[in-house]
Amino acid sequence: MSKVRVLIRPKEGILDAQGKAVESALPGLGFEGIEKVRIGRIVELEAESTERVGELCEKLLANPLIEDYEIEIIDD
Amino acid sequence: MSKVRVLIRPKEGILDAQGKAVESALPGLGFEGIEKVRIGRIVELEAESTERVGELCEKLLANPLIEDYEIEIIDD
Amino acid sequence: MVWGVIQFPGSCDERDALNACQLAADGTGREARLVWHEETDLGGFDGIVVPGGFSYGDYLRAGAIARFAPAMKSLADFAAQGGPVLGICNGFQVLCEAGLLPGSLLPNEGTRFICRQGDLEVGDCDSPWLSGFRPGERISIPFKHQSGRFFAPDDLLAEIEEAGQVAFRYAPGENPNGSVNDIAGVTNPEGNVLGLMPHPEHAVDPLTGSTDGLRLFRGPMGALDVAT
Amino acid sequence: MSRHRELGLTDEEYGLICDKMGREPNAVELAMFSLLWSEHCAYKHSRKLLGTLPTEGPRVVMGPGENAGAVDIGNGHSVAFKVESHNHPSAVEPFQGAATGVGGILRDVIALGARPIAILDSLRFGEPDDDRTRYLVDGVVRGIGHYGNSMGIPTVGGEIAFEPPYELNPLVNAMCVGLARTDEMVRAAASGTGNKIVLMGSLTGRDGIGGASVLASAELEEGDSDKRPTVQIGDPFEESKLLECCQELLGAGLLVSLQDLGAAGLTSSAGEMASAGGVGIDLDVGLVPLREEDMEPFEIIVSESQERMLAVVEPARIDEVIAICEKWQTGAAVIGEVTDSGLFRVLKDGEMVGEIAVGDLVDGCPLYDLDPAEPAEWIYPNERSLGEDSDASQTALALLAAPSIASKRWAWEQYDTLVGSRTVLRAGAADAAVLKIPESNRAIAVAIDGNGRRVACDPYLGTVEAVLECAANLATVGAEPLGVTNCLNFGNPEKPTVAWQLSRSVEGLGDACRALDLPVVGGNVSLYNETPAGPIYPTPVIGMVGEVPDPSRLGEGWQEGDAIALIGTFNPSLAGSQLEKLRGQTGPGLPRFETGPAAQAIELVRETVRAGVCSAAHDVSDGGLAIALAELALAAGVGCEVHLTALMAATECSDEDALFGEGPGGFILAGAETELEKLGGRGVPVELIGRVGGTGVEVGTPSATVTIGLEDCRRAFESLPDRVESGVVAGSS
Ligand SMILES: Nc1ncnc2c1ncn2[C@@H]1O[C@H](COP(=O)(O)OP(=O)(O)O)[C@@H](O)[C@H]1O
Ligand SMILES: [Mg+2]
Repeated sequence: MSKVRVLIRPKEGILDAQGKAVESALPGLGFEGIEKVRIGRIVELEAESTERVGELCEKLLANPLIEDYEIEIIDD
Repeated sequence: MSKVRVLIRPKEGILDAQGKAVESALPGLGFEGIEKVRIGRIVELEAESTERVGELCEKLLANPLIEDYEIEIIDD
Repeated sequence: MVWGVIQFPGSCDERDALNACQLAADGTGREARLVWHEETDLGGFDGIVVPGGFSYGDYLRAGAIARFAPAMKSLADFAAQGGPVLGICNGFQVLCEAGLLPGSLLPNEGTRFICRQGDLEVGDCDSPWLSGFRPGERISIPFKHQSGRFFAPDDLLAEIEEAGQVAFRYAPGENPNGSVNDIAGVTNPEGNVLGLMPHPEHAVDPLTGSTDGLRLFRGPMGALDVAT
Repeated sequence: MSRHRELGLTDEEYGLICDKMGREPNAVELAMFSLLWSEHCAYKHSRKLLGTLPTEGPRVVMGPGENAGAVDIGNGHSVAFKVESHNHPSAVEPFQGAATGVGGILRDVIALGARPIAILDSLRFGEPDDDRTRYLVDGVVRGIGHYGNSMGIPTVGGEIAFEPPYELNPLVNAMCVGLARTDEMVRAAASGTGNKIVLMGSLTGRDGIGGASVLASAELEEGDSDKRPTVQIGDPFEESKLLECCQELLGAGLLVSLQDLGAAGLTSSAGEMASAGGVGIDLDVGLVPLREEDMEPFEIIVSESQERMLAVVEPARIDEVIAICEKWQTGAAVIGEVTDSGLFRVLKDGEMVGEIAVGDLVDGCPLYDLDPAEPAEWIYPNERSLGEDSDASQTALALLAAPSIASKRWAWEQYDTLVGSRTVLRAGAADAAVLKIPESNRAIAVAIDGNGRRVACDPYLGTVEAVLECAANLATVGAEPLGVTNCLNFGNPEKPTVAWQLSRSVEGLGDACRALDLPVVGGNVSLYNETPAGPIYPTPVIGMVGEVPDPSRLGEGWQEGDAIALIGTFNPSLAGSQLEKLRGQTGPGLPRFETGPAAQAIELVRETVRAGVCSAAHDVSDGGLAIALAELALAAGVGCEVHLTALMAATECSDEDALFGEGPGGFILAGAETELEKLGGRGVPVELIGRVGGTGVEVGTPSATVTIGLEDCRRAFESLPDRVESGVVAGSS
C-alpha cells in the first residue's frame, strides 16, 4: 500500500471565503502581521496502486475549475 | 515574512464523517483498493513572525478538542 | 408521461420537488415519481428534476460524489437528446460537477448557510423552463444554501453571458452569496438543462409562500404539449 | 475499591449493586451500572416529582415512558414530539454538542416510527459580551443548522435568551416534532424469545465513553480539558440514510420494535427495551461493527457513537431487513437476541463477559427525596446596563435592542425553515410556527418557551407563566394545545435551594397543565447545571403542539386603520421584567395571578383568530406592551398610536408598569373596530387602546410617551448580529 496525500487549494484569484473570514478575525484576537490566509483541503489515503491517483483527483477530489491540487506520495 | 502551512486532521479515534463517506463511495465510482481515507484542512499563510503560530492554531485554526494540527514553516 | 425526481442518499427536497411536479402536472394527465439514483433507464421520462439537499452529506464538495451515480450517466444521455432537466440547489451543484452545466458553486461569501425569501430577475434565455416568464420579470422564490456562490472563470463567464445562458439573477441588492454577476441560475447552451440555487419547488403554494415557482415547473410541460 | 466513585456511584449505591448481584460487579457490569444508575438515565432526583404530572387525555397516543410523547391529530395520524437537552456537551464543544443534540432528539422521534417534520431550539447563553460566549452562540447555532439542514428537516422556531447565570453553562434544548400513521407507530419494547437484535447505522467507536456519567451528571469545573476525548461527532448524512431506512423498514412491517441509541449507548437502549418488554437480552459485542479495532467490551457496550438504532426483528425477516439497510447504505448487524431469562447478558465472541438482571439495571436505582429549602435571599448576580434616567422612548429602544428581545433573524436565517413544504408560518413570522398537515387535512402549531429569570423570581408562578405563555403563543395562531413536553434544566438537586426551585417548578408545571386540561406526554430532565459561579436560573422549557383547523384564516399583519385592542386580565408589573433586568434590579417575587382568567383570554384569542376576523394577534411578554406593539409594527411595516390610560385606571399601575411591565394573560389584537367590539361581554376584558397607522410607534400614558420612528425601532431590533458576530469565525470546523 502507498500512502498518498493530496493537497487541494482554491485556485489563485478565487475568493477564499473561509480564509478571508479567518484573516479578518485575526486582529480582533490579537494576532497582527499575518496575511494571505488560504484554506484548502487535505485528503490522505492508502492505495494499492498510485497509478490512478491523478485521475481520482481530477474526477473526484478536486474540481479543476476552482481548485488546484498537488499529489504527494509519502511512501510506497 | 515566513510562509507557514498548517495541516489539520481529525484526531485519531474521532469520527471522520467526510473521509468515511468518500471511502465508502469510491468502489461505486470505479476506484478499488483505496482505504484509510482521512480528510482535513490545510491552512496556508504568511506571517511576520512564526512565534505565535502555535497559539493561532490552538485558538482559531484548529479545534484541539477534535483535531490535531501540524505546523510546517516553509520558508523564513 | 412521467416526471422523474432523482433521489440520492442525503437528498432533502426530493418530496418537495415531486409535489411541485405533481401540482404542475395537475390536469395534464401526467404523473411524477422518485427515481432512485441507481436506476439507469430514464427512457420513459418526459423530464427529470435533480433536487436539493445534501447528497452524500455535501462531503468533499457539494455534488462531487452524487455526480457519479448510475442515474447520472443516463441523465447525461437524456439531456443530450434534448430532454428537459432541472437542477435545484444541490441538483444545480451536481449538474455543474457532472459538466452538464457551466461553472461551479462555491461556499457562500459569508460562510454561513442562509435561508431567505428573495426576488429574482428572469433572464432573456431560450429555455423551455422559462416559457412561463417574461424576460426581466421579477419573481419571488426562496433560497437556502451553504454553497451557492456561482463562479466561472472570465472567459467562460463571458461565453455564458453572451450566449444568453443566464436564466436568473438575484434582484439588485439581494445577492446572498457573492455570486458573480448576481447569477442565480444558468442553462446549458441548448437551453434544455437549467440549474438554479433558489428553490422554485418551495414557491408552489400560497399558504407556504409564493406561487411563482409553479410556472417554472409548468414551462416544459407547455412546450411538450405544443410539440406533441 | 473506589472505581465506582470515579464513575459517579456512591458507596451506598455500590453496596446495593453488590447486594442485588450477590457479588461485586466486573468492569463491564460496573460500567453498565454506573451509566444506567446515573442521574441522566435513572432520574434519581426527579422521578418522584415527575410522577405528580398529569399525563392523560383523550388525544394522548403515547405518554411519558416512551422515546417521545404522541397525540392524535385525526384521520389516522399522530404527532410525536419531545424536547431534550444537550447542555454540557455544548458547553465543551458548541458545534458538535448542538449538532448531536439535534441528532439525538430526532432519533427519539424516529424510534416511534414517525418522520420528523420540524425542529425547534431553545437556547440560553451568558450576555454576548465576551469572546467565549460569542463563540458558543455561533457554534451552537451553526451546529443546529448543520444537522437539521443536512437532514432536510426544517427548524421552524425556538428562542434564544442571554442571562449572566448561563455564561459558563449554556442551555441547548432541542425539540423535534414528527408525523406518523398511528397504526404504524412502534413501542420500544422487546418481545418474542428468539427474535434477533439488529444494530443499524454508524460504526461503533470510542465516542462519548462515560459521557452520561461524566458529562451529564457532574458539575462543570473551569477548564474542562480532561473531558475532551469524550466529544461526540455528528454525521447528519448517516442519520438521513438511517431515517429513510427505518421508514422503509417500518412501512414494510419488518420490525417488532425499534429504539434509538442515545446516552449510555447499547446498555441503555437494549436494557430499556428488555425492561419494557419484560424479557432478557443477549448481546455479543464481538458482533458489533467497530470503527476502531481494539475496543474493549465495556467500551463497546457503553459507547455513545451517534447515528445508531436498535431493532428487534423476527429471524425469518432478517434477510429482508439487511437488504433494505444495504439499499440505504446503512450498516446493519445482528448482534444478539431476545431471551426469556430476564437477564442482560453481554458476550464477547460467545464468551460471557457480563450478566445483570434487567430489573436491577434499569429499575433498581434508588430514587432520592429532595431536601428543599427556600433561600433567604436573591442568589443571582445582577448587572446594570441601563440607567434609571432614560426617557420612555430611550427605554423602549434599549429593550428592543436587548439581545434577549432583539430579532433572532441572525439565527433563524441560518436554518432551513422551508424544507418539507409544510411551513405556513416560519420562525420569526409569528409567536408559534404553523405547519400544514395535508395527511389529516389540518395544520398544527408548535412553540417552545421558557423564562429562567422569572422562574428564579418565583419557581412556582414563573413555571405557570411559562406554560401559559406557550399556550398563549399557540392561541395567537389559532391553535388549541394537544399536549406538552418539557425539559427541566436545573442546578444541583442535592442543594436545598435548587431542590426547592425544582420541586416548586414541577408543582407549577402540574397545576398549570391541569388548569389548561393539558397532558404532559414527555420530556427530559437536565440537572447539575452549575459551575463554581453558582447554579443556572431554574429553567423549565415548555414545548407544545396544537391544532389549527384552517391555516388559511390566519391574519397577515395589521393594516393602516385597524383598531387595536388589549385582551385579557393583564396586570403589568416590573417585577421580574426585562426592564428590571437591564437596570440590574432583579430580585425574588412575582405578583400573584389567577390562571382561570388567563385561560379564558387564551380561549377567546384562539377563537377570534380561528374565525379569521383579526389581522394580527400577539401576546404581551418580554418588554411589556410597548415592545409588543413595536414588534407588531415592525412585522407589518406600519406604525401605531396607542393610549394606555384606561389600562392604568383599571389596574392602578404606574406609567412604566403600563408601558414595560410584564405578566401573564395579556394579548394585543388588531382588526376592524366593529369586529373587536363584538369580543366584549364574554367574561374577558376587551379594551380598545388605539389605532394602526403612521411611520412611528407611539404609546402614551398620562405622563410618559414612547415615540419612536419605525426605522429606529428596526435598527434596535435588528442589532443582534453586531452583538454576537464580532470576532467569531464561522465555518472553521
Ligand atoms: N420532565 C419530564 N416530563 C415528563 N416526562 C419526562 C420528563 N423527563 C423525562 N421524561 C420521560 O422519561 C422517559 C425517559 O427520558 P429520556 O431518558 O430522556 O429518554 P431517552 O433515553 O429515550 O432519550 C421519557 O419517556 C421521557 O418522556
Ligand atoms: Mg430514546
